[in-house]
Amino acid sequence: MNFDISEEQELLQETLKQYVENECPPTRIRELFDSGEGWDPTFWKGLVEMGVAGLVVPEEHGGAGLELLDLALAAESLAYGGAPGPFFGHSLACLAISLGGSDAQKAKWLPGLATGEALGSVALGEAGGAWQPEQWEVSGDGSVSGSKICVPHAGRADVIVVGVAGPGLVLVERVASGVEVQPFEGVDRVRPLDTVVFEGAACEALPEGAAAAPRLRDAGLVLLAADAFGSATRLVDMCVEYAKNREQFGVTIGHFQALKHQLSSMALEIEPSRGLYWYAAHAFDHILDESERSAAIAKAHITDRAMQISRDAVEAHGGIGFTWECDVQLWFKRAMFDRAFLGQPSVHRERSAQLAGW
Amino acid sequence: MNFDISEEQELLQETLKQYVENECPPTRIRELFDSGEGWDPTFWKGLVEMGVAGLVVPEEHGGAGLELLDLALAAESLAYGGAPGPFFGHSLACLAISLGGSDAQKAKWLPGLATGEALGSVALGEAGGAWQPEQWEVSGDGSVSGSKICVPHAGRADVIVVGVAGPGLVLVERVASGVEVQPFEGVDRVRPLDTVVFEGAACEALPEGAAAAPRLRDAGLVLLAADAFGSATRLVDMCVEYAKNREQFGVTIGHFQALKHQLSSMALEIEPSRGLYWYAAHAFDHILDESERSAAIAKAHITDRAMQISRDAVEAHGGIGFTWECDVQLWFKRAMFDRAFLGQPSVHRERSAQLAGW
Amino acid sequence: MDLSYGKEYDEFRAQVRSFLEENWPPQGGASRDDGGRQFRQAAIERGYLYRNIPKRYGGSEQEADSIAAQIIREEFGAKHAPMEIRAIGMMMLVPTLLERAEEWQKEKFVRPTVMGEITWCQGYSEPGSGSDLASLQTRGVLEGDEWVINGQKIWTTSAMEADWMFCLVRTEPDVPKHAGISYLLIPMKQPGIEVRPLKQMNGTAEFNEVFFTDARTPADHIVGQRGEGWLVSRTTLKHERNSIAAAAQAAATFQGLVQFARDTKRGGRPVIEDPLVREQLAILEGYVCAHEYSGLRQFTKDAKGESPGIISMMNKLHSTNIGSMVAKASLEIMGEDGLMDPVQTGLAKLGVIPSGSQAWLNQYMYSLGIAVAGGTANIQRNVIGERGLGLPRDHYANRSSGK
Amino acid sequence: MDLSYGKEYDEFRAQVRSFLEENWPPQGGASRDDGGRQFRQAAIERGYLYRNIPKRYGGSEQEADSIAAQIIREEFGAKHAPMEIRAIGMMMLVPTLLERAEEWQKEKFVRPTVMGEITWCQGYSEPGSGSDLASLQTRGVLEGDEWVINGQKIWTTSAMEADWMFCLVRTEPDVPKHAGISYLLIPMKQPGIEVRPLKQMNGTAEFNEVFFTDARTPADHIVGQRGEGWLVSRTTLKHERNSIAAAAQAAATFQGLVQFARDTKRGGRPVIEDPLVREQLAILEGYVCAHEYSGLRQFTKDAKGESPGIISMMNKLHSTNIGSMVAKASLEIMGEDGLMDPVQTGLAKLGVIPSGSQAWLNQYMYSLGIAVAGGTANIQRNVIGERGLGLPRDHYANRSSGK
Repeated sequence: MNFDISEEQELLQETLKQYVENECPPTRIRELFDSGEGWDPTFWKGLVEMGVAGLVVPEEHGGAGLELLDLALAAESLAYGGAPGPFFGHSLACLAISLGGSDAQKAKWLPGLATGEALGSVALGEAGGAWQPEQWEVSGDGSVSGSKICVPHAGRADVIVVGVAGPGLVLVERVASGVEVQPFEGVDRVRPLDTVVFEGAACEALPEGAAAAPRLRDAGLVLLAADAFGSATRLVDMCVEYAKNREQFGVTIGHFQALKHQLSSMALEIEPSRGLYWYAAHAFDHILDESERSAAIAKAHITDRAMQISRDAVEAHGGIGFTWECDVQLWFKRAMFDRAFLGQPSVHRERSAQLAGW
Repeated sequence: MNFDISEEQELLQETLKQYVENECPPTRIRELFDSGEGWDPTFWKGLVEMGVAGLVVPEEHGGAGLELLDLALAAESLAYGGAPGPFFGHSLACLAISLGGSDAQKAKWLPGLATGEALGSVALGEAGGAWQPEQWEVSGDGSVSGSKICVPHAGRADVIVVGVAGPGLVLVERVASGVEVQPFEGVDRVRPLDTVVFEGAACEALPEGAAAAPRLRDAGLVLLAADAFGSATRLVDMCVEYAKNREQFGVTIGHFQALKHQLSSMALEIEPSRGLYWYAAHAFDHILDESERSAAIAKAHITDRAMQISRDAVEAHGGIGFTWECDVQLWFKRAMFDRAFLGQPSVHRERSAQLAGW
Repeated sequence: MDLSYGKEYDEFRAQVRSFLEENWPPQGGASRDDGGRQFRQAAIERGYLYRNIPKRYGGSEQEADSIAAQIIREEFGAKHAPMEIRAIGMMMLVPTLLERAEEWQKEKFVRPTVMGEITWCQGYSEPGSGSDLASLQTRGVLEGDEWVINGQKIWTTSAMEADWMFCLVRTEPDVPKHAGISYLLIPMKQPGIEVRPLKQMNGTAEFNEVFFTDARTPADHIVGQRGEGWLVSRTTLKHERNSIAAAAQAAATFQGLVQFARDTKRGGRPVIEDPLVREQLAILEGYVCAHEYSGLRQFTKDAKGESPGIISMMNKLHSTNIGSMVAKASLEIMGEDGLMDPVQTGLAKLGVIPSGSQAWLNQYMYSLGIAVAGGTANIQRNVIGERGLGLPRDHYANRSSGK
Repeated sequence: MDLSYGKEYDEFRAQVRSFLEENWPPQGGASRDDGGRQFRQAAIERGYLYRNIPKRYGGSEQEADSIAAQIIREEFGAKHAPMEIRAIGMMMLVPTLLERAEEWQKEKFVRPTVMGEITWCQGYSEPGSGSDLASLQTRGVLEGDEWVINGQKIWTTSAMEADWMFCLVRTEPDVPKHAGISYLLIPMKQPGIEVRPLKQMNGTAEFNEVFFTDARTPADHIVGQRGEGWLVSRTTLKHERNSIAAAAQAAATFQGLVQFARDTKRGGRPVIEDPLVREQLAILEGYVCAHEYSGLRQFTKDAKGESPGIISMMNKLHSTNIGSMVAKASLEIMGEDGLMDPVQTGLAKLGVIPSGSQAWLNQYMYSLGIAVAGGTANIQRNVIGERGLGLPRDHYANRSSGK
């Protein structure tokens, strides 16, 4: 019985945290926020060199061949640091091709994705809250037509895994004709999103796409939960730090019992949920019959908690917490992304209720 | 514009509060709790002498001819004191006959009910959460058959207004054959309830019973809201009192900011809702098209708040708050009654949503 | 209980109506500005505006009558007629001047402020002095016949536009903290003052920081004596409180939220059909109605000249709580629109009901600003607990003298 | 991450199984009590029970191994075989004695306590000393060769049945409060002690009040020195923590709640089909799973000999919060059954999953008792904030020395 991560995994987390802290401190994140770029090629290059782009790509295709748990741990650390860039969409694209692709497709795309020469993304959402595979209406028989919303950094991706009715998942090259990328002004400026409109764009179905589509969704839910966990713990740490330094009435405000208890409650809301995303990630690779439900529970619970903690964090900082200059907003907006992407918490609670046969 | 009660109404409240405080202090309530009697003839007689039994009975039938607001204000004061007895069921019976009865029925019953010579009650609930008139299945055409649950002090009532399918409301005399009263062990021991099983019991329909039934329900909702408001404010007052007297670490515990804020939050949860029951009671007599919805909102909101405050009050008293000896339990259980009787809050929230056309 | 205003006010309402009939909108070719100015003047002469301001300073000097004031608001509002200028100078400074200032100060400042000819901003909060306001550090030193001011203020609304600031400044550094503060009136348009907008997380900037570097104001531009500033700043004049408006605003916002749930579709169906959303809205409606009726209760008490009691200490926190519930419900309703950037909609403003997801997103973040702007919730809870429930004073606040 | 116990424990589990195979249930005509006693003795000899108790006091004196302990619990539990007596004497007193007592005291008390031959109750809390336990007032005066004790204790579980009480008593009235307390062992069956059951709001009585009127115990029945009682009472022995069991209990209660929602009908349909109930249960499940996995994390850390960190300070409050959410959900599910008196069902107990409305009502009230029993929530929040997050110490608690 070992409900814990390994030393290698701890090292991965520590290394990534250090890297983000050094290479992309809040001052730099803020520059990206202000510029609207949401993309720091040098920062991503560094991650690529650390092997992050290919964490879950099988070793025979040049990746590290790790599991979803490793990917989720990386997501937590990157979120804690507030890291910008395409990690989320790219990782899901790697997973989709690994899970559902033909040998030829894997051989064609995975090596480049693993080394970061190519960038991948996933197009899952459709308007009106249609995030789940069974809700997709975009058609993908031979060619793709229809609109996908909230596609991470679609404008820079080389290949996009598109969720479609029927075959489930298809590959589309961004430069193909019939692919139009419309920038979307998203809330989290370090993880930009686009709307992608397909009009008869050439595509190639993943042979196992229909089975891989819900798996891909589950992996996405776990990564969002991990990201929200990292964001929430960062916010709690920021509040504690602030309470230890800010003085009013001649003492640091951490002396005030009301605030102290608010901070305790925030920590209590998030810390115990760490195991939720660990377990869901572990189940994805090892306990298949609990994978779907545990991913839904983790996403619903953690992203809800993170959103509430974000609001509490503003309050714990007083007026300054509400300003653009205060770092709270950077993670607040990250939490908003994590909460809404792939469907809000109540959607996944009802899914988990159904999966439990309630 | 006068969103306030009159001096006469203030006096009524004050008089009743004083009466309960003098004649039925917590020590006496506790005796009734322990004895399981739930009935103090002397105490009720005093209320009767003050005219409380006939508050809403028209003057021509010997009552005070007041409005639902006066009745609700009385309910609040009685609840604040923790008063035992049949006020709730008796008052609703008076209202039902006033609203739906024929002249003959009024002449026959109201004078005795107003003077307290006769005791009335109402049988509204049926098993499985069927509290609302449109859900009633007990038949009342000519004679009554079926079971009604949670009938206040049915064993002592002379006349019971029974909610039935079809005619809506019928009068049954408790001594009639085919009426069996089965005591029910209720949570609030000063307002005992019975199950009443009718087997072809003789009855007399109220001519306006079908229209009066939902009105009667609305009046009941308002009285429960008022009762819960009185209970909750009493609990808050008890907690504040305790915090001002109990010492730990060399100071009264009211010094601790965390507790202070909990008490502030409790007060904030209940005090602003006073107007909800005032308005609903006023609307019952004066703004008919808002009466049904405002009664539903008042009942849902206030009884929910009171239940939460009851739990908070236990916590604010520490371990002692959980004991039989502590007075908290007396009002805690009153709040449980108010919350569940006539349907729990979520039922009335959905009703109010439908009434609003959502 | 009577929800009409009573017969005795029927005639008053009729008078107000006929006044409006005659005077608004302005006849002939008067420009909107000129027309407004003339209309206001006429309304003042009839006793309809600036009712608590003495005539000699431009007001109409009426007996306090909350019902009359409410009728005026209703009728003027229905006709979109100009009302009082509700800027901070009018709301906060004028009562203070009337109570505390020297005659020449009243003459110089009250009438132009009332008339909107000069505008004000408030200089109280500092970066290091939030809930513990009396610890403020901005220094004023008397040099010859001028105060020389150095320091920084924050959360200053309208600092860009304002002509003057009423400002708390530490002028007596050697006495205990509350006793060392003076209340100065400082001209904003001078080289020693720099105003920087303070951008909020929703991308807009409604507040500013104000930096003083040897800023100056004449020695006699002080209200009250040196070191009396703290007391002066606590002055409030009895006036006709508008306790209905804030609650009505909450009700209007709530109706906007219901509309948002009707208009938003998920899976092709209006979100308002979702049982979870219905329940959330219904819970919220309980609070909103309670808030509205509490407003009416306070209004009634005010009109009777009675104290509304503890309920008047609860308004801010209650409305903050409602704001927070509204925000959460809106996020639930908007679904994946929560991924949008709120900035594009521009200003969120009190009094404007949002429409559409982005506006509600803006509201979502803005509600946080409201929560912290009106004194943080914890300060409000202290007030309810201590002044409302009579619990003992806070240990730390106790240690600082005064306040 | 590996949710099995690992190959290295497969053989150990096989050994435990074969031991059980041979020894439980007892062969031949042994009575249940005798059989249980013999079985326990055999299990101790094999090192399966009382693993942290030295052999000379009746234990099996094993190296701490949380996984082995868990396997034993699982296998013994599956066979309903007798386990350790988990009474308060075993859990709280024995570790203290082993660490702090004189040899003759260990010899006299440890083995019979371990074997269940003498039972204990705890005398810490007093009516006036709850969170501020060190302010306790029960007095002990040495008269000749006996302590004479006067005062009152409260919240004393099993006081009716217990043979002895381990008790904090103020023996040095003239020194600061923590320094004046001694740790005494007092026989319960004596004229100077009166036990009164303390009835709870749900009608049951799991606690007692204990009154001392010149109660007596020998002078040498003190653990540690005079005035060291506070320190002695803080002693905890390193042992195999059972962090899985509590979380598993929460999960089992939750499953019972789901079953309750399946079984309860409203309008003829199972309540579990109500979207509001589903949502409430699903929210709750998030907390319950988080609690369970946190237990597994702590279990793992314990097994590795590493500190679990802040999470170990959160267990009580997290489980109290869950209890409160369970209670609310149960009330929502039971509908008008909330009008019933909970008393009829008799004892609510930890470890027993309620079934039916009255049992859930009992649970509803009982959950309040749990909340206040384990130290009030506010104390827990202080601990998380101060020891967990490193925030400054509470001002009032700070003023009392020690603790």
